[in-house]
Order: sequence, then C-alpha cells, then structure tokens
Amino acid sequence: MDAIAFGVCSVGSIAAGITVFRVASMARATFALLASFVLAAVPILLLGLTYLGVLVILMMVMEMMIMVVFMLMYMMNPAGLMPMKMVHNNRVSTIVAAVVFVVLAVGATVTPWPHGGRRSNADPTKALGLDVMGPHMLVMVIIGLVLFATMVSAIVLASARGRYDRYGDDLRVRPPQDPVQGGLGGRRRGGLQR
Amino acid sequence: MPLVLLVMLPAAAAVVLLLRGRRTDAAAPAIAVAVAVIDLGLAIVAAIARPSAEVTALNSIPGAVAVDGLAAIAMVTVAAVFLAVVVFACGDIGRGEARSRFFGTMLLFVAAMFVTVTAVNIFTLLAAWEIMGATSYALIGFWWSEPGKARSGLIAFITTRSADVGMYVAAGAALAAGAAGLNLARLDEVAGGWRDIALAGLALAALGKSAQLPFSFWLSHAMAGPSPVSALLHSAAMVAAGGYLLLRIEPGITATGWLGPVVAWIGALTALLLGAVAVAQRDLKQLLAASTCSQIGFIVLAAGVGGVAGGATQFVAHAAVKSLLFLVAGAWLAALGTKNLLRLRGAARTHPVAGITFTVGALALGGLPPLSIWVAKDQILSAALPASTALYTVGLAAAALSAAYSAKALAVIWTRPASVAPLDVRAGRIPVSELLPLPALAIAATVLGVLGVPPLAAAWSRTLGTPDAPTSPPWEFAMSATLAVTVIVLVVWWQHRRLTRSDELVADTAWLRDWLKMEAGIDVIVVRPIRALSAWCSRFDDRVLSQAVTTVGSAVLRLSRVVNARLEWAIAAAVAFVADGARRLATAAVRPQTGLLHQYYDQAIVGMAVLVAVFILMR
Amino acid sequence: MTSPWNALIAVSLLGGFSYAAASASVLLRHRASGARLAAAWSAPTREGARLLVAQRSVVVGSDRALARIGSALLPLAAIMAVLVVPLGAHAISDLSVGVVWFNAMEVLAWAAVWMVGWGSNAPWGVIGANRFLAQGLSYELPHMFALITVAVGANSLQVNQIAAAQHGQLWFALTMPAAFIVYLISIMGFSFWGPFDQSVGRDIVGGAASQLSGVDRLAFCGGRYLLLTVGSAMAVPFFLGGEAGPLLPGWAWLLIKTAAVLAVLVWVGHRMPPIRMERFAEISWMVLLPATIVQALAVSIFVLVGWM
Amino acid sequence: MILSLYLILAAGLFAVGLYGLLSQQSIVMIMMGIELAINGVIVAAAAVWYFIVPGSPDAQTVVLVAMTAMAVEMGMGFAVTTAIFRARDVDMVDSASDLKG
Repeated sequence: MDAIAFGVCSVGSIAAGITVFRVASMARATFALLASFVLAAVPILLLGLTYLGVLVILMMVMEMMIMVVFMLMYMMNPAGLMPMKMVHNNRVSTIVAAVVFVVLAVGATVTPWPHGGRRSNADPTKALGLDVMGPHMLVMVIIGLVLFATMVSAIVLASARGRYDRYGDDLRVRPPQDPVQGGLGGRRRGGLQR
Repeated sequence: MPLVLLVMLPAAAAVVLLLRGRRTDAAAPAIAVAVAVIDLGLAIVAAIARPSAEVTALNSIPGAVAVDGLAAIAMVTVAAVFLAVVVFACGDIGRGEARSRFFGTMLLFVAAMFVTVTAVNIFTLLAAWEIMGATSYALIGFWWSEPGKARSGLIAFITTRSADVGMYVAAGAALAAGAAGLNLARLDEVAGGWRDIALAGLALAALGKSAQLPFSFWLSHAMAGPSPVSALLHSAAMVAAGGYLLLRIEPGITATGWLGPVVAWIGALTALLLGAVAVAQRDLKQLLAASTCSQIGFIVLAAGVGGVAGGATQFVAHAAVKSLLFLVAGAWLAALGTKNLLRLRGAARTHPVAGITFTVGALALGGLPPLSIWVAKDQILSAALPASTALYTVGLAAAALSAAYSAKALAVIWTRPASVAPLDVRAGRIPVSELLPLPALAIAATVLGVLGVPPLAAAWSRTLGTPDAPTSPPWEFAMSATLAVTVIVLVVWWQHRRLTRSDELVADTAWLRDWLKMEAGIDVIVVRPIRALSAWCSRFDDRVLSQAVTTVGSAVLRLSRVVNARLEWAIAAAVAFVADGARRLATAAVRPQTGLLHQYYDQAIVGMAVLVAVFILMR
Repeated sequence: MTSPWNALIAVSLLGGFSYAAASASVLLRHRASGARLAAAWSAPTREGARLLVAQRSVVVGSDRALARIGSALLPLAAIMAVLVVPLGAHAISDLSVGVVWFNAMEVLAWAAVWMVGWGSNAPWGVIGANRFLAQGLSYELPHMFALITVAVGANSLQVNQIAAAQHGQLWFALTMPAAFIVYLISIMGFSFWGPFDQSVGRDIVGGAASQLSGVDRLAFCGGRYLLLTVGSAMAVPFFLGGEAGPLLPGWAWLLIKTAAVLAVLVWVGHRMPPIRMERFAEISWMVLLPATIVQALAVSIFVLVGWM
Repeated sequence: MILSLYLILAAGLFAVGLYGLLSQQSIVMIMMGIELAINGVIVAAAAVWYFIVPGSPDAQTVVLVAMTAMAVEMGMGFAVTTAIFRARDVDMVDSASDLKG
C-alpha cells in the first residue's frame, strides 16, 4: 500500500515538475508546481513526518497562490494564449540537468549509506520542537532574524512610496498622504483635525 | 589637625608669596610674622596633643606624619627660633630687598622642616628633606646677583646632596626588605644586611646635612647668606636636622653595633677639630659656623653613644644660643658693616643690648656653668664615659676648645678700641625689631640649663621615652665646670692682652683658619678625578661614539647609492611585472561576471561539480 | 478505530448541517424580502436539482480544466478537513497534527477560488479571485496565531487533546477571547461568507463564480457551506470545550454547539455590511495581528506559570 | 521503500528544478525552478532522517531551514522583480545584467 502510494506520488511529483516547464499557460505551470509539491509531500508523510509533510502542503499552497499573483502581474503571457518559448540555452540546460540527475542517482545508489541510529518512540514533531527550542535554538534565532530582514528589505525594494512621500520632505505631514485615504490611524487623526 | 595646619599654613603662605613675587613685598613680613606666631601656638598644641596624620601616596606607603616626644621638642624649638628669626628679619631684610621671595622661601623651608621633624617613614622624610635642601640653596644664594654668593649656595647644595645619596640608598635598602621597613621607628627590626645599609645611608645623609667631617666646609660657604638665614638654618633647622635625624634613628644605630662607635667618633672628632677651627677664625660668622659644626658634633656623639636625652637638650640649647649669636652678629654686620673680629673690637660697648645678650650667649656656648650648654654637654659626656674613655677625653677637649673660642669672641667685643676713631663711618643704630628677639633668646639660653636639674631631667627623659640618663659622678661636673671657667678666664685675659698690645688675635693659624684645607682636600680627592673622568668620557664620546655614528651613517648612504644604481631597477621591474599580472588577472576575473543569472548558475554548477569531484577523490 | 461508518456519519452530518445553513440563509433572505418562509427549507434542494441537470455554459478561451478542478477542490477540502473533527469519542482520523492539517485544508480554498476565478476567463472572475487572495493574506496570519494560541494552551496539536484540555476548566473561548473572535472572523473569511463575500460580491457580478454553471456551480456553492460548517464544527473542540456539558451525552453537546456557532455565523453574515479588502487588510494587520500576538504571549506565560 | 529510491526522487526533483533555473528567461519561472530544487533537498533531508539518523531531529531542522530558504527566496525575488519591473518594465533576466563586471 505504502509502496504503491510512494511510487505513484513520486512519479507524479516529477512528472508535475516537468510539466511546469512544458505548459504554455503560466497559471497551469504554477498549479503544476503546486501539484508537484503536494505529491512530494506524500512520501514525506509516509516516512512518519506528519508535521513537516502537512507543513509543506500548507506553505506551498500559500506560496504558490502568492506566486500566481506576481505571475499575473509581470508575465507577458500568463494564460498561454499566444504560445511563445521563453527559454535560452535549452539544450545545454537539458544536458546539464540530465547529467546532474544521473550523477546524483548513481551516487545515491552506489553509496554505502550507513544505517545508524536507533529509532526513538517519541513523536518526531515533539522531538523537532524540543530540538529547535533547545540545542538548535540558534538556528531558529537566525531564521527569525533572516525572515525579519527579508520582510523589511522586500518592502523597501518593492514599495514605490517611501516615508517622504507619505510625510512630506520634512516628515511633518499629518495625516500621512496615503493613496487610499482614511484607514485606522488616519481616520482618528482626521477626526481630531475636524 | 593642628599638625596638618602647622605644615599647610606656612606652605600655603609661601606659595602665595612666591607666586605673587614682588607685588607682596610690603605685606610679606607681616604675613610671615603672623604665620610664625600662629605656628608657634600650633606647635605647642601639637606638642601636647601629639596628633598624627596620614595621606595615601604610594601603594602601601603613605605620606605620614606623627608627633612623639622628640618631635614635640624639636617642633616647638623650631617654631620658636623661626619666630625670633622672622621678627629679626623684618628689620634685617630691608625695604628694597625681595622680601616676598625671602619670606616665602623661609616659610617653605620651615614647612619642610616641620615635616622632616615629624616624618614617620623614609618616604615622607625624603620628600621634606629634598624641599629643605632646595630652599636652603635658594636662601644661601639669596643675593644671587652678588659675585660668589650663588656659587656658595651651589657648593652647600651639592655637598649636602652628595651626602643625600645615602638617604636614597637607605630607602632602597629598606624597601628591599619590605615596605614596612620604611618606617623610621622600626628600622631596627629590618632583617639582615639591609638594616645596616639603610642605617648607614641615613647616617651618611644626616652627617652631610649637619656638616660633620668631612663635609664641614660647606657651612663656611653657607655664611654667604643673610644673617637670619644663618640664624635659622644653622642653629635650629637644617644643620641641626642632621643631628635630629641621628637621634631619631638612635635605636637602629645601637642595634647595628658597629655604626654607633663610628658615628660617635665622627661627632667627637668634628667637635674637636672644628672647635680648633673656630678658635682660629678672624671672621665672627665663620667662627660661629665652625662652632656650629663643633656643637652639632656633640649631638652626633650623643646619638652614637645612645644619649638621646643629652642630645635633645643640646639640640634645644644650641638652637637658642646659636640663633642668638647669629642674630647679634647679623645685627652688627648690618649696623657696622663688618663681621671681621678685629674691626668689631669694642662693639659691645657701643651697642650694649646686643653686647650683653651676645655675652650671655657666648658664655653659654663656652659651657659656663650653670648655663644651658654646660648642662647638655655634661649629659652627653656622662653618656659617653661608659662607652669609651677616649671618647670622653676627646669630648672634654672639645668642650675646652668651645670655651676658648667663646672667650676669644668675648674678649674682642669688650676690649676698648685702640684709637678714638669710630669703628666705622656707617656705624649706626640697630633697629628695634632686630633687638626685640635677642633678650628672649638670651633668657632661653640661660634658663634651659634647668633641664639638668634631676627632677626635670627625669621628666625630660620620660618625654623622650628614653631611659634615665646616667647621672654623672659629681667630680665630672666639677671638672668640666672648672675646665670651662679656667679656659674662659685664661683666654679672655690672653686675648685682651694681645689686643691691647698688638691689636692681633690669638691662635691665628692659617690652615685652621682655612677650615683644615678641607675644601682643597675634597677638590683634590673628589672633584679633580671626576673632572678628569668626565673629560675622558667627553673625549671618548667625541672621538669614538660620534665617529662611529658618522661612519655608519655615511656607510649606509654609500650602500643605498649602490642599491639605487644596481638593484633598484630590478625590484621596480619585478613590481611592475606583478602589477601587470594582477591587472591581467583582474581583467580575466571580470570576464565571468556577465550579469546574466543563468550563466552564474552554470558557473556555480561547475564549481559544485569540482568540489564534489575533489571530495570523492580525496576522501 | 477508524471505521468506514464513522466517516460516513461524519460526512452525512457535514452535509446535513451545511444544508441547514444554506436553508437558514435563504430563510433570512426571504424574511428580509418578504418572500414565503416555508419555501426556504426546500430552496437548496430545488436549486441543487436545477444545477445538476443544467447544461454547463462554456466561455471561449477559458481554462476549463482549472475551473473544474477548483470547483471540485472546494468541497473536497472541506471533507478532508472534517477528517480531524472529533465526533463522539474520537475523530475519524485523529492526526497528531490535526490543527496543522485543518489549517492546510482550509488554505486549499485559496487555490480553489483562484482557479475558478481565473479559469472563467472573465475580468470579474479574475478580480474576484484576486480579492479572495488579498482577503486570505489579511486573515491568515491572525488566524494562524489564534490556532497556535489554542495549541499552546492545550499543549498539543491533536484536536482531541485540545478538547480534553478544557475539561473541568474554563473554555478557551473565555481564557483566550481574542483568539476566539479572530477564529470566528477567519471562518467567515475562508468560506467568503457574510461581510467577507467580496470575492463573489454582487458589485462584480458574482466575482469568481460569475461564469460557473451546472455541476461546477453546485460543487462550488455547496463547498462554501461545507467550509462554513467545518469551521463551526472545529470551533467547538478548539474553544467551546468539545463535548463537555451537563445532562445530555457528549455527542449531543457537540451537535448543539456546532449548530449554535453555525447559526450565529449565518445570522451575522446576513446582518453585517460587506467590508472592503484594503480596509480589512489594515484592520487585520493593525489590530487583529497584534491582538493575537499579545494573546499568544499571555497564554504562553499562563502555561509557563502553570495557570493553564 | 528504501533510501535510494527516496534519494532518486529527490535527485529527480532537483534536476528538473535545475533545468528550469538554467533555461528559463522569466524571473518568475526561474523561481519556480529554484523552488523545485529546494523541494528535492527537503525530500532528501526527510529520507536521511528516516533511514540514517532517526534518533536525532537534526535532519528535520534542515527541512525547516530549507523551507525558510524558500520563503526568503520568494520574498526577495518578488521584491527585486517588482523593483526592476517598476523601473524599466521588464521581467527577463537577460535584460537585467546591470551587475556585468
């Protein structure tokens, strides 16, 4: 049962991955990618990593949905109605990918992997939680810092408006000049001004 | 508190006076007299209250002062003499003089003297000792613009400083034995050889300061200074401070065993030889100076034989007597313009107050019973008698000589002048302020003899914290008294006859008059070899060291020329080659930076592949 | 322990409650418009039958595959989510990470709605789809924090244990009110119900669902009620003490509480005016998110101190 | 259900992703490739945990880190794309070679 599930899902996952770069419609490509992720999560679930498997599904659904918005915003041809090839180095890329796959697959097959460690009866989710809040807390701390820095810098990069646009050259404009007036903060200040 | 005030008050006044300079000339005497009066009061308070004070100076070595019996006596003595001298100086240092500088330096000196007297450890003592030395130089050379005066100050300074090296050695030795060893009162507890070195160093410094053999000659030069300076420095303060220091470290000196006799013999010989020098003098101040050495010699003798009580008595009595005599001499010098004995003939008759007080002082100095110095000297001699009969004998001889030079001076000043001609054209009156301290000092010189009366002597010893002085046998008193009286009468008679017959002084021996040719001796023994050595060093410097430096310099210059001509272009070429290579490498390094993402990925994959290959092959 | 019967009962109950919710909704609409109230109970049946037999209309150039997958995904997500709803003694599949599973399934609604809106190849559809994503990004973070708070309070991600943690204690609705309110809001958010129905709003002619017809429309609209029901059912073990209650047996209390939450949501959905996307985004990020973070912090401290 | 099959699955995902990020011109598509490649890493890490080091949760932490990497890559990638698009209306990497040395 598990073996069948593994076989179907893994083959499906890779097939969906390949589909991503073969369909003309960007929307379909995105959902093919999503399918690949969800199918790849099933083998993870089969390994008993319930939390991580479900987390992969949850995260990837959300990520893909965000990606789809950007795709809509920036792609010349999101729906693939006018088929066009947007690739370069196709041959070389294919060869490189194939070679890498062969090397990795051969390596995975011929390497004498150790079979170490005793499986503990503890819930792997709980073990992970204790790990990241204990010995590997530094990892979590750094992840937190990196995510925070990403949030700030992504907004700085992506936003067309800065604080001088909102508060004026000397930062004294109250309420701030937002594209959509009102809002929680602005309404209160506006009320006071009136 | 009184102790701190005692030191800080004159020091502060000195700082003000010295910094303000001539602007405070008018106010300086008043300030100095006021400070002196207050200080005398404070000294008496401190002598009764016995306070102590301490400030943090070095790590585990505090700057500490404290008053014990000996310090109490010395403090009051110094304060009293200082008051007398300052009052006298108000008249002596006239309006035109740099009074601010004079009184400021005097105040600074006396502040340092107070610290010296009360210092608890060598560190504090050293600081005060140095200030005292520096100010004494300034005071002796007070009239620096007159020829020879600055040199006199310099000689005094250098001589005492040479001896002061001993104190640094002592400090080093005491420190080597542990910081606690710096404490003067506990020097005898210092372990091993360090104790002897420390004590010998201190003794050397003290002997230099108190002008004992072979350092005595500097005191002769010190007479170049103003009379008040002589009166203070060479009666109660600086010269006496050497004797005082020896008295203070007397337990340590006794503990060494060998240092006591050495010190005692130096003191006794100084007393004897400089007594002889004093007899031979033609100049009143020189006579007094030599007698100072001689009298301090008795204090040194006392310290050497353990007679602290006698030494202290001598310290006090000599301070009163000698300051009195110096002041009178100064008064005459100012009034009559001379200190030559022959020209002072009959001075006592024209200036009766000065004459009478001088007579009292001279008689005391001559050891006439029952005046103060007779008592002190007998205490010392009776302490020396058990130690060594030879010492006693020498001391007795010295006492006789002191009677002789006192009598000589007395005879001169009372003998009527040969002619009717006035002593000097400028013969004038002595100002009241100069006369004022004289009677007080004369009374002190007279009555301090009561310290020898047995009940008082016992109290005196208790104050000093020493065992009761050994009481001399009555024959000793009788002998010394008889000796003194006999010598005085004989010398007065002899000198008077010589004066009236040929207007000449007795015992006018040239080599004695010239202070035993001590300075010339030092010149030959010390100064000339040092000069020769320094000349040789200078020549070595010029011919060898300087030459070597020049040679090396020119050699380097020549070498660099060669390098520049032969080697430089090769290095330049190498540098250019490296730079060229780096430039070409940089150009090549930029080539992979296409700015195209997928090409970066290609490069990364190639890099990863290489890494993996290396990993697999090297494993 | 997992028997097919359990699954059948669960799915039937889900369908029943959803039908009831749809009927109640029609009832409220009829009452507002003065139409006959009795007809409301059969209205969903009649509409369903009509859609089942209707011919599906086709828009030229539309991405039919995506649209159909999306329509089917919505009810499917709800049914998958019901797997972890505890029924009686235990859930159908009492996953150790039930909370995360539930979260992952309701997020599938994003994909479903977007696929439907995009696949319709109509401007209103795409607008509606993007509105739903904007709304999703607004409610999702507070929603996750609310779930985390519950998990922290119960010290478990397992739904049963969360319900058990409230036995004999104050319900989490009382100890973590901010999380509870945010949870109710986010139910309406992911089932685009009530004030949050802008993605299928009338101002954009039905929005994401504008071009749907036939079976696809039935699945889409039914899936929406199923999601609403699943969310209400999960509120019971999360916040309302599970099957705790006097006199009646546990399963009865479960049904009563679920029905109550569902009724409240249906009623609120008809009473509240729609709320604009950007306004809700601001409220969510400025008010709800800090509130849930503070709530989570407070609960964490309570747990550490030992009060929970 | 053996390790090498999992690793081959991971290698397949990685290779497909690698092809994508090498061949695609659109930034969004390149990011899809990166996501695929990272997903391969996640699968590999999970397999390593199960088959090689089940006793310690280190491999699970690697999965978490990989997911964070995905999120960060998405956020920064879209931010950069937005900035470029806003400045010159392109979304192709071939047109964005400002960093050419």
